[in-house]
Amino acid sequence: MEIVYSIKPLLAVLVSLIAAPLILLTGEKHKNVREFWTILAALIKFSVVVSMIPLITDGKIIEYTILPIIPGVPLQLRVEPFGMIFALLSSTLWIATSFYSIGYMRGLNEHAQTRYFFGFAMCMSAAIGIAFSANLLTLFVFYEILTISTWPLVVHKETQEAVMGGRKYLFYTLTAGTLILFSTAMLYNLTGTLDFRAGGFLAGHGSPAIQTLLLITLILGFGVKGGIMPMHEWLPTAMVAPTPVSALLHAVAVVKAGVFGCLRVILFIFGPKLLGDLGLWLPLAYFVSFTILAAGLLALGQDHLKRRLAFSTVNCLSIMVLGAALLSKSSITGGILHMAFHGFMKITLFFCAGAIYVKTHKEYVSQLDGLGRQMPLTFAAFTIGAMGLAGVPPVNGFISKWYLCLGAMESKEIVFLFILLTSALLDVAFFFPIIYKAFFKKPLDDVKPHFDEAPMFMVVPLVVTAVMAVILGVYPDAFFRFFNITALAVNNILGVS
Amino acid sequence: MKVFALLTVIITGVMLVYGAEDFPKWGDPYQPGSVHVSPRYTQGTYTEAGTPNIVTSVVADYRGYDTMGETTVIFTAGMACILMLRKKKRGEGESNV
Amino acid sequence: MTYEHFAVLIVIVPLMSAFVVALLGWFKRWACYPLTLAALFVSFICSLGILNTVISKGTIHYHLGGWEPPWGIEYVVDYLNGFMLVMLSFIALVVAIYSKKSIEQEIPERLVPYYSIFLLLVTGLIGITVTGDLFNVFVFLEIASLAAYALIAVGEDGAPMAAFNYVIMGTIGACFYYLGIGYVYIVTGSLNMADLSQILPNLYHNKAVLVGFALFTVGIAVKMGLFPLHVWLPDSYTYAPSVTSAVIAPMFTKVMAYLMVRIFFTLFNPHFSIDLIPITQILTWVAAGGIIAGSILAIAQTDLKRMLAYSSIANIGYIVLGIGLANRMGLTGSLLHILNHAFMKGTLFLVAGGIMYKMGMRDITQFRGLHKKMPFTMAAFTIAALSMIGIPPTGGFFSKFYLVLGAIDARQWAFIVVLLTSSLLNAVYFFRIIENAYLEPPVTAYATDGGTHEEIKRDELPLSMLIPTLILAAGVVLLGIFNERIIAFIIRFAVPASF
Amino acid sequence: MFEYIVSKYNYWVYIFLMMLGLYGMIGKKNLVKKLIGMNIFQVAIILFYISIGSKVGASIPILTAEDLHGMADPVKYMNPLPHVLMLTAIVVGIATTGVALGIIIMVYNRYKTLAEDEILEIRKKSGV
Repeated sequence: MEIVYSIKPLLAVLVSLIAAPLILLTGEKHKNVREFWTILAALIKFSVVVSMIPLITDGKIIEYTILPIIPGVPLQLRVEPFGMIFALLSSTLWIATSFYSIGYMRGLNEHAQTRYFFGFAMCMSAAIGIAFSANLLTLFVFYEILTISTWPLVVHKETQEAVMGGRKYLFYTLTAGTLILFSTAMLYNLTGTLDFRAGGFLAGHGSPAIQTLLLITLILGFGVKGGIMPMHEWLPTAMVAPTPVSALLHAVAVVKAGVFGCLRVILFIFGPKLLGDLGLWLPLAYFVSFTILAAGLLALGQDHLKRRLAFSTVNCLSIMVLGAALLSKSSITGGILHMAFHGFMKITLFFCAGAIYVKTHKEYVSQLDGLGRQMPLTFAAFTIGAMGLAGVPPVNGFISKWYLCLGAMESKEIVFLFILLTSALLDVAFFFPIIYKAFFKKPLDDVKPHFDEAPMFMVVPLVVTAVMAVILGVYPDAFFRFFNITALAVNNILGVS
Repeated sequence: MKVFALLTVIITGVMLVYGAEDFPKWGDPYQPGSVHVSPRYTQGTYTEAGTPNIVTSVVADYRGYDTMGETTVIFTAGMACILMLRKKKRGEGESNV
Repeated sequence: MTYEHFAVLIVIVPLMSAFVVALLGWFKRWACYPLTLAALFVSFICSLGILNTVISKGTIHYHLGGWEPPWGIEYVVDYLNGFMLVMLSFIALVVAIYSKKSIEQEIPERLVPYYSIFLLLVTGLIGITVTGDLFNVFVFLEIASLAAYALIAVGEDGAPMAAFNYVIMGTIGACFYYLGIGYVYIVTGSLNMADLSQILPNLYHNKAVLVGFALFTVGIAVKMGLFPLHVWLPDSYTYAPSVTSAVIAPMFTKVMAYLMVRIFFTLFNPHFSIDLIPITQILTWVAAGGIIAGSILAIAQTDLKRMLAYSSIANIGYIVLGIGLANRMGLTGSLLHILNHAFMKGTLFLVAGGIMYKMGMRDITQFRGLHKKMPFTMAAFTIAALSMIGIPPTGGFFSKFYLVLGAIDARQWAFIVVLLTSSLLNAVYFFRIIENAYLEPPVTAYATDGGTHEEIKRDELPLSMLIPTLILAAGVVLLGIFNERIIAFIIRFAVPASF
Repeated sequence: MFEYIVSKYNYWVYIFLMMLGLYGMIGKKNLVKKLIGMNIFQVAIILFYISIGSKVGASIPILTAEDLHGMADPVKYMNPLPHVLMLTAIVVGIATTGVALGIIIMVYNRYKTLAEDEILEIRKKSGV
């Protein structure tokens, strides 16, 4: 495989890292300049990431070594198909979220906006860093930066509830961090390298018992951010954050980073072959299947719209991990694709929830009766997102779920096919009542009968993401060639040229 | 506290006595402490340092640097007392030496 | 002029300046501060020269008075103390820059002797580090200790009592140390470390040597505040003037840790310290106890400086744990932690001093809204706190990482659990402060209607205090990012070759 | 056994003195008594060092006239090195005592007592 050395990946990481202090220094006095930095950084980052697509689809790999960080392991960035998907996802959605945040924060006249945008920029740097990390230590460095820079966003409201949510978040994620730290040290001790290799590098090092232990600690460690039960507790609590943060947390950066880490572990550290040999994939698959079903059922019981979405996220994340754990070609494809596509759908849903909140200050599902008449665009987008998650064509969720189901059959474990189908049914069960209420129930008294949408800064991004979800459903290779890149990634992992 | 002190003292004492078992005989002119480094001082004091008083030559010459440290210790103690006991200029109720 | 003279200049310059400051200060008080800075700056330059010479030409041997060892006193600088020297002189310089305003506020009438003693403390610590003679270590140890007692005693209300406890404990430590020299001397007849390391291997089963070793260990452990011999430490750090805490906390215990490494692995060889007597194993367990106890006690404190003091005890635990693990990774982590901890604890105490300077209090429950008042100071605090918790890419993460690697190498799972748990405990007590400082809306004390939220004006430290704080905070991050360089060029050679 | 004990009786005396001093430093409640304990400890160590330097039948370490230019026989003179070390140690001991006394004066000025438990009482009351 041809390796191209280029500074571009570093640039992609640094853009928002440089923007962050600029935002901080510009401060509240020059609001527009501050927002200009955010938007500018988002656009530059996006174009840098996109400019790397042709090389990747040509089957090349881009590498940049920053500096050695421990003997034998450099702080290194490497762009390869799998990481590229995550980077594309987050840099695309960052633009949408940036515009949306500006609308949201100004719409609600929030305090401490500077800190908010600062944290946001830091998060994005970390997310891109995670995507492009060439080895586990580099990934861990960015992972912990992500943990810390998300904290100010979680506690943004500064109420008692937010502070408690923040503490819980830190407790879970920092504990997870120590688990990953241990596993990293252990891996380094065993293999002397931490470099990700498609198909894994652990095979042949250490006894099966130690390998099992490592799988447990790593999956637990990354699973915390990935919302795998029973470590998902922090996620619904962290819903006290402002909605764009929830969107960022749940669709783009944080939880995806957790899942991304899990997939890295399964596919790039252990590798399908080792997991198959150890027979660990099946317990792992059952483990995450439990989350899929339990989260789906819990979502049914939530009246708070964002909490319902949060549980839906927990459900989807585990579906992605399940895809990887089933180890068959189609299921891995499905898992990776779902990681990308889920982002577009879930962010649409969160944007909708935020738009509803800004416009009407409503947070509960039971208050939404008839609101679809007042905010048709928002609810149309919501419908698209919900359809996608339930796996209804032509939204992109259908494609990833299709591959996942194929994969479940390929791996000869029909149980998982039923689990996937059940979860799709649960999706229908907890989303469609909302749509039904909004469009067909008799409007509540406080709903305005005429068209009265949220600010344009918010509506445009959510419509755009919804439309993108549909386009990607019809033509999955559109825009960023997600499908193509995923196929490349899967081929790399399974060793097919 | 008393019990604790007694315990510490007993443990330390036993340790010291245990170590003393391998000490050379008291006053042995050929004990290791007297044959390795110090003969040079005795033999060289007049020719190398120019004084018959061996202690002087070691204090002021061979290990003169220690002595400089020693004077510095005194200086430190003096400055320390000045620092600690100096009268506050506007301090009230502070009787001082 | 040859570079070797730097080895002695680095001690003599601050020493002589201490005399000059004391004399000149009598007539011209304003001259103390620039003179102190100049002396420490020269010292710092010398330390860089020394380290450079060590890297390019190898170990420096400097015979004082021209008497060759073991008859005369010898200065030996190798990689191990080379990097210690740079660290010590740098932190001393930075804290000295910071000291002006803080001292002028806290003890204005004692400015002249304070600077003189400050220089003597630095002299003592550097002297301990450069020398290759056991008894010379003791002399400089006493200079440093006496200076430290005095610097602590002039603090606030509880300080004299804290200082007295420190005198008693410190003297016990020092006495054990030079009793240890006696026990070793009586069977060897030498005081020179290099000479002794040749003689001692034949005497490893000699009981006097065993007891001497034990005395060294206990003496140094007392001096560095290793749990459970730490009783003097929290009070001393708490009540001392801010500048004193900021110079003693990062430097004194680190020098003692250095001395421990020196005695364990240079004076005695690793074979003795690890295989013949189980001292390293005992130490690891003691250190692990210290890490947990220090962290838990730190959580219980509401006084910022006292909390930092207990956190110091925990961190001394880390360093000793690494020494006790006695393998390459563990000792690397330990040495790196000496460096990192000096920087982060320095930053934290400078910030604590800054808060004292501006607010006159250090109760962490009253820190509300501090980030608005002193944004840069709190940024420095946050960086150092994250490093203490062990968040990459700050330095604290990497030293912890190497320690964990060392524990894995030694197959000591219990210590891995201790290390990881303690970083969570660190998170508890540091995030408590960060939360207070950044989040809770500031309630002004004089608001009549039950606490209206008033806009807090920015009231940052004067530049002469802010810049040193920020320099150290930046150092914390840079040490993390460039840790591999430091290890590859310096620490790798400081670890005994047999590891 | 008895002979062994007798042959090193000097060490036993020093160790006893040291332990006496150490006990005083840790166990006594009065600050000045602690200080006295400290001095006993230090002096005992000094005695111990001096006894290292002794040689049976040797004289004080000052060369006699006939030995000035020849090679003096070390057996004839006491070992000077421990003496030198103890000169330094005595000075250090005095300096430490001085500083400690200075601190005691500060403590006394503040609390008007030198008993440790009374001081603790006062501090508890004043809430420090």
